[in-house]
Amino acid sequence: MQIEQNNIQHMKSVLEAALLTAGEPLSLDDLLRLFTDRMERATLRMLLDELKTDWQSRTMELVQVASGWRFQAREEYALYLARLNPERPQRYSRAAMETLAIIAYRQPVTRGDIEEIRGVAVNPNIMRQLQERNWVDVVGQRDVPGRPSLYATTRTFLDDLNLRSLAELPPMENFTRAEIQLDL
Amino acid sequence: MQIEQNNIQHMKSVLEAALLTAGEPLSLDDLLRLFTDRMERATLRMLLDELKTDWQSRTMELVQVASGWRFQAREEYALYLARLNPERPQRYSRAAMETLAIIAYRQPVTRGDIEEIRGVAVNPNIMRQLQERNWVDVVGQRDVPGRPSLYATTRTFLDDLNLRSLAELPPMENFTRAEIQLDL
Amino acid sequence: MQTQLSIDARIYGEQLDTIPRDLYIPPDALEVYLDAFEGPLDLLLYLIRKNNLNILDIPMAELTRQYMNYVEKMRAQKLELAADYLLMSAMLIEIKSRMLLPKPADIEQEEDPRAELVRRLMEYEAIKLAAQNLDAMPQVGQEILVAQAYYHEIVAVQPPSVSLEDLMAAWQSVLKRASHFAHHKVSRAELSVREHMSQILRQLKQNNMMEFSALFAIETDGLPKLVVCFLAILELAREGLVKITQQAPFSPIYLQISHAD
Repeated sequence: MQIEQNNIQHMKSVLEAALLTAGEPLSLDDLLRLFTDRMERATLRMLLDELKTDWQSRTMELVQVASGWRFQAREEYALYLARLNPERPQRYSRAAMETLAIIAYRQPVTRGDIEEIRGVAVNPNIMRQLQERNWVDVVGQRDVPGRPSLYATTRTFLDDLNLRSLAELPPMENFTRAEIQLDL
Repeated sequence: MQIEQNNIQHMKSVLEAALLTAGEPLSLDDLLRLFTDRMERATLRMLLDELKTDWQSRTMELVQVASGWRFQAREEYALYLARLNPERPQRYSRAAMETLAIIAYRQPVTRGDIEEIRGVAVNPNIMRQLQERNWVDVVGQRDVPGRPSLYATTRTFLDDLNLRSLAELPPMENFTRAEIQLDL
Repeated sequence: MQTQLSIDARIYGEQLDTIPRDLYIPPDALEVYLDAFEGPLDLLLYLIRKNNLNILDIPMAELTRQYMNYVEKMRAQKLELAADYLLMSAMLIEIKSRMLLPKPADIEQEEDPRAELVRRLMEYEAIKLAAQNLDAMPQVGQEILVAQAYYHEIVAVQPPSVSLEDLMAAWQSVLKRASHFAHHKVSRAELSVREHMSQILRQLKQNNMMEFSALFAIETDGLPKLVVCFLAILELAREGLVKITQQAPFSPIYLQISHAD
């Protein structure tokens, strides 16, 4: 019994060491590779849950995002940590964010679809920017003349926004509609 | 007093969050920037020492390197973490493969034999590589001036290639007799 | 709800941070405002919001007048940027004129000419809000910092894998090359003989001197293997790798590795 307990503690430590050093989410498959002995996925999940609880009131939190698990600093430290890198990468332009929103909420879409919704031509730099960040990629071609590329968001996009799936995106609001309701 | 204690704990947490997420060592100057209130370097050092003690028997250790402070996984976890990034298997060079083939088919052979057959000098690294893998070893010396070592393949070599004996190696006659005049 | 526009612009050294209340735009500032809008739909939404127009019952004449007024000023200033805006002008004028046509009595349920425009405006506004929401979310590298402590990287050494085909190919290329050296002899001894040569050498290395009969496992090895073993000893002797000695006839035969002395 004592041995079993030690063993669990040791496995948790191995997981902690891996997740604190990874710098990116680790999938269950990644984590299983840490142990040469066969481990059930259920056991691994249990260990991760325990580890999450162990860190409950500490500086990091263990979170699950689209491509796996990672430790990240609790939000309350963000303000301090921002002081270390005053020159952070700038946030995207409105045009880029609108393009991204269309791809995220209406995927898969072509450039034509994006232009139709925004009413202006798509700046190729924006598409390049989003693809270089690995937030957006081409998932196929629409079967129409010219076979335009279909764009979709990636797992990295979900990871970087702290999401496990697209379903966790904030729901689309329609201010206009809401407002109109009041008039009736 | 209570407040002071809380304050110290909080500053340590900020340091911990910064050091765990930095990805590179942070200098004392970096760390001082975390706090808008003036902080003495002596205070900072004291906090770092305390933080180091807090982590004493945990997965990471806080160490000071040339460019500053960093958390690093304790040595005992290195072996586990290595499993996350298995190197892609390398390939033997053509020279190494030919050397191995000569030793397998013509054993026991000296380096001189190998050089004569290949027409070029044997790179000592290749012999070391094959011996370190325990695929080749020295089985004797030839009774000529210089007493050169005689090399042969080992049991491990057969095991690793899933052979019971050398006789199970593909016979060279199958594909060479026609094209090569063997000088018997 | 007033549309939020973020502008970083200076005119005559003065920071501009709001859109002017009316539609009069100083000519020098036009470019700035042009940049502030993401296109004709954005501009139309701004006009609708600013004038508190009901999007489901847009007064086309008024909206078109205000829009054209704006676009005319843009045209005077920066023609090439106005293409998307001009297309919208044409659409607005078309809708307006369709609304002016008397409705034929026999067609009752004709769709409102504004429907498509309204649909597009609503879709665009929804996306615009979604973009703002996305932008407000914490992002990795901004508000989210992922743990990435240092670790001593051990590369798990994985030796190259070698298949029989690899080995065969290497041997084949050796033989091909060897055939170019006319003086070289590649003899074709049986592989199992060569293997036994190695094995016998290994044994002799360990034991220094062995009795001839000790090299044969007469009980366990079959005849073919015994023959191979014998051939290996002969070949070892021929190549001068072992020395075979016998003190007197019928006395034990001994093998030892050849020594120079």
